[in-house]
Amino acid sequence: MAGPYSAKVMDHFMNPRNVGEIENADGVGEVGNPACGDMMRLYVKVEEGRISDAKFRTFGCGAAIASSSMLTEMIKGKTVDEARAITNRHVADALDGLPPVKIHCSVMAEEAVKAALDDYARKHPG
Amino acid sequence: MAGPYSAKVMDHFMNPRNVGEIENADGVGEVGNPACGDMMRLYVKVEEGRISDAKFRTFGCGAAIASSSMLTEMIKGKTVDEARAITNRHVADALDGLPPVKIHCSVMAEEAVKAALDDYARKHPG
Amino acid sequence: MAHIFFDHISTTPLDPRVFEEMKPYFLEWYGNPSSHIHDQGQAALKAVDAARTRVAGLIHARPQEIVFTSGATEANNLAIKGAAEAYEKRGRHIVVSEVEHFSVMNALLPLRNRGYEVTPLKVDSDGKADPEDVRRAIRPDTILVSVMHANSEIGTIEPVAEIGRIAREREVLFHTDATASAGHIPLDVEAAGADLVTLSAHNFYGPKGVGALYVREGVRLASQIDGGFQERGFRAGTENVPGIAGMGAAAAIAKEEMAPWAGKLRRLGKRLWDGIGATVSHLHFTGHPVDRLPGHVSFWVEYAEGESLLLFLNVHGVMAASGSACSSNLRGRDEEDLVASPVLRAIGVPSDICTGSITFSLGKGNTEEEVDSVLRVLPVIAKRLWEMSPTYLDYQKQKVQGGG
Amino acid sequence: MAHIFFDHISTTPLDPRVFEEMKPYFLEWYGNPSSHIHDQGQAALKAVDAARTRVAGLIHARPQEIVFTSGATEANNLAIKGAAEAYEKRGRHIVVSEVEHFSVMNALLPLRNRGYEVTPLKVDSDGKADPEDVRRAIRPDTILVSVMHANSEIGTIEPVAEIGRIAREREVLFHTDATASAGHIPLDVEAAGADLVTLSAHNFYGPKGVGALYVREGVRLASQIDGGFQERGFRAGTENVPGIAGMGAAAAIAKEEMAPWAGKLRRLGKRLWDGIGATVSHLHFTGHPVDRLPGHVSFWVEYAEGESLLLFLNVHGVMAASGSACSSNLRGRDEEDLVASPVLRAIGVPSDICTGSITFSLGKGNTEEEVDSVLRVLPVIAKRLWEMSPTYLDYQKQKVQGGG
Ligand SMILES: Cc1ncc(COP(=O)(O)O)c(C=O)c1O
Ligand SMILES: Cc1ncc(COP(=O)(O)O)c(C=O)c1O
Repeated sequence: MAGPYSAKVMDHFMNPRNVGEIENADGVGEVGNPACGDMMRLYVKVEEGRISDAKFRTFGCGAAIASSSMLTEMIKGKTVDEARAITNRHVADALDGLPPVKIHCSVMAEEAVKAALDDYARKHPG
Repeated sequence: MAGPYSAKVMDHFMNPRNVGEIENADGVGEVGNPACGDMMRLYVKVEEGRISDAKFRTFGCGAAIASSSMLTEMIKGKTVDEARAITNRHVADALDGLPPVKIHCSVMAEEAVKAALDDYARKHPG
Repeated sequence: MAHIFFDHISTTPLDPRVFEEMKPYFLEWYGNPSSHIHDQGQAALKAVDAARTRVAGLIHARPQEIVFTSGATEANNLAIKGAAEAYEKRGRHIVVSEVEHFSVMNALLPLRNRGYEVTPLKVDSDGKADPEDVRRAIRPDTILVSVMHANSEIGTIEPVAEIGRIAREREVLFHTDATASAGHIPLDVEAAGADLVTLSAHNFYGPKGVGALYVREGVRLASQIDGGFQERGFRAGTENVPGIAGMGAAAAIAKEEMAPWAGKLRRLGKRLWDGIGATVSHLHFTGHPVDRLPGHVSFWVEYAEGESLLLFLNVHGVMAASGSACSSNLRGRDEEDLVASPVLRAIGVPSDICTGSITFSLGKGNTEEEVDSVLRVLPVIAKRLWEMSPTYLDYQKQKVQGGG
Repeated sequence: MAHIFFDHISTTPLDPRVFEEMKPYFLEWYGNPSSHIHDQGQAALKAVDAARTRVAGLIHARPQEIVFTSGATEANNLAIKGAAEAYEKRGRHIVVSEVEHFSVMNALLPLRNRGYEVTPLKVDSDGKADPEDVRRAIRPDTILVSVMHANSEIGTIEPVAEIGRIAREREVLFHTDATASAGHIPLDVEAAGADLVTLSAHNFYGPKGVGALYVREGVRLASQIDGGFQERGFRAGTENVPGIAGMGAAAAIAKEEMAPWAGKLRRLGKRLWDGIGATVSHLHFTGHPVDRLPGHVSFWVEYAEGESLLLFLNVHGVMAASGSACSSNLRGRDEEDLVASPVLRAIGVPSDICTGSITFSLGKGNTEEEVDSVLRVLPVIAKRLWEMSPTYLDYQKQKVQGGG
């Protein structure tokens, strides 16, 4: 039985990539709120304008965890500008789709990367 | 399968007793109205204050036909006063009961005998 | 004894193939579709979604336009009350034919009590509504027109496509109750111009306890059974999963086999119609002679009462319905139920003789032999009742006098 | 893989004996009870009447006080809206506990829109309503008090007998929703002083698509589904005959076997409760520790979200429910559904952590081995989610700082 999610979502939920923290991360983004059922914290390391590493911790449903995991895979190796261009749609598509009411989880992923890169920009002005 | 009616009702419906007319009846009673779904015509012959014969014709449902048949059986041999004392309850009980919404059919039987005896009284004053 | 079921308009036997498709959802996959986070619930949800697609297919709708209900009565209530309440601001006037089922007519009562106005549409002596009457009845404050697809009592098929076109021109919602017709004759929600369509599974060899309302995308309805968020908010309550799966299976089978069924039923129906007409005197057919449900033969017999006819038929193993309310008045409200049916009154049958109406409704399992059996017993039964009837006696005496 | 169904509160597997009693009414006796003039209809009517007697027996009612519906949601709607409309002249005030199911709460919405007033009753931290609050809430214009018999999410059994007594003293109708409790713990309509009681077949090993409302003799209700004259005018529509027969069979079995079932479930429930309490940290049980449904174990885990817990449990073959709305929000109205459940809010669980609530509801088929399996996997799953959670990380850092 497939459950409500695609096989891709279930794979990323059960075997999430890049769970953890980055000590002295170049940028950290936190979005969501446990009271609303999900919260994501994204850590990025940026080297020469490229995201060299990404890790996350997420409190949330299956789609939230899978979106976080997929997002970290997608941004690693990308330039900051390329990463900023990632939309929730890209994340959802990469997961072979999300149920309509779970789209907000991919939105959270999009917002997390923007928040982390905003943090990076603040810490590394110019 | 017994159907909605008791075995007694079905017996009197399928093998009604005393169907027909009495030529020169001493009393004829007609009650009901085809527009309301049933109509009964009862003929009685009275000899020495006793009902010596009774016949009926009825247009109506199973309960109406069975009540008519049962009534004729019940009044035969009775005195006029005894026959007048017959109530719808007696008819229904003799049929082993009627469904609640069919009670009016036994009422029709009660009214028919009263009507026939009224007619008899009119025709044989004093 | 014979067991000749000629009362398919009241309900149909479940198709054994439908039962097979329902079975897994009783003992094995018994989950609640709302608990679809786990395998049991997920299996149930998939079954409901698959059935939705199949039911939609029967009437050329989209799956998301199908709302499952507990049956046709609930679907009619949801259509009428739900639309009336949702479009109350636009107006409070509704147009319905005068031959609608009780579940449409009585759903209007609480609305009337709240100030809605209802314009009844007359039908002709064959039971047909006139689309031009619909045009005339529509007012600026009209929000809904409801005319059934086919009448269960007299079999007449209504001109829904023309009525739907007029309703659409005037931007009024059109509801059609297809309880008696769906699965038996083609129905395309586009061609019919219908915004709301009532369907009932047990009328096309599916299970009792499940029906559906087609709700055209964009049409609003006030839900009538409130609670959890099932059926996209149109109808709350844990889904009847085996029932819904059964309705889906029945819809798929009907779509496939409707044409051969109808061919057979038209043949049997004609044999019955012609045979009765030839052998039973004082008989009057009801409903449209051509535009009628396949295998549906309805009529009334003078000087005979409906229930007595049905009882005698049943004694011979023949099961049928009476158009008069009499046949079901064993649990009626009171004696008023004994009067002739509103449909027969609407087509002008005199109320003092129409209590003897009969509806034979054939199904895909009936045979020529069964028709011939009925043709043998019906004249005998009619004669027997006439001989007991005071009205028949009077008629004969008059005839003699008239002749003499 | 394991198939451990611990979600009996959402629905129960059909008892195979119940299915056997339903079967004849699918293929063999498929008649419509309204067509009881013939054998097919008569068989159907008899089945419905027999089921009515059996369902009445379960709650010590009389057969004529049972109205069959399509389920608990419809029964709750009929009770609330039906009583409100029928007794409108007496008053327009209703008292309900704040932990009622959506099918009670949302049935009140259209009434509120029409000017009815609703007083919610607070519950304590175990989820219990206080009968004295009911006494205080009743006003001269109060027509109805509705407090459920047992809460499905947290298992708490409400003091319905005391509430019923107070309602009766004040001559106010008392409705209790016994969806979660009927067939599991004794319920006597006299002892409970109940005028209206909601029952659901699929919650006690009967079929989906059928429920009942007990309506005390003499109590009036405005029918909510109008049409033909079925169910003594309380509820129109062709009866779901196999479903009703199934509900009757399930009621008869439950009446007979309820006591041994409850004994077993209390044992298994205690084993699960004690085991979880001993092995999972950051865990908080919900509901009353003693006055609760047998085999019902509900709790929330800090730093873990409900849907993720359920998904992982399901991967291990364990099927359960989350008390938070989250578990069913895949088809919710919008993101607001993501908030914690009203019941958990009512018992004072802080909304930022209670999304991790779980309800294990055991059934008569569950075993000790299954309980032990769950006791093995749950701590592992919780740990796994904590390790992914930013809130757990923060908690641990604080602890270290606090300790250092
Ligand atoms: C035309 C029509 N509509 C609606 C209904 C109601 O169907 P149900 O009793 O299955 O809810 C009937 C039932 O005979 C019908 O004939
Ligand atoms: C207490 C309670 N009442 C009513 C209902 C509604 O039941 P159904 O969805 O079967 O109509 C539920 C369902 O979970 C419930 O738990």
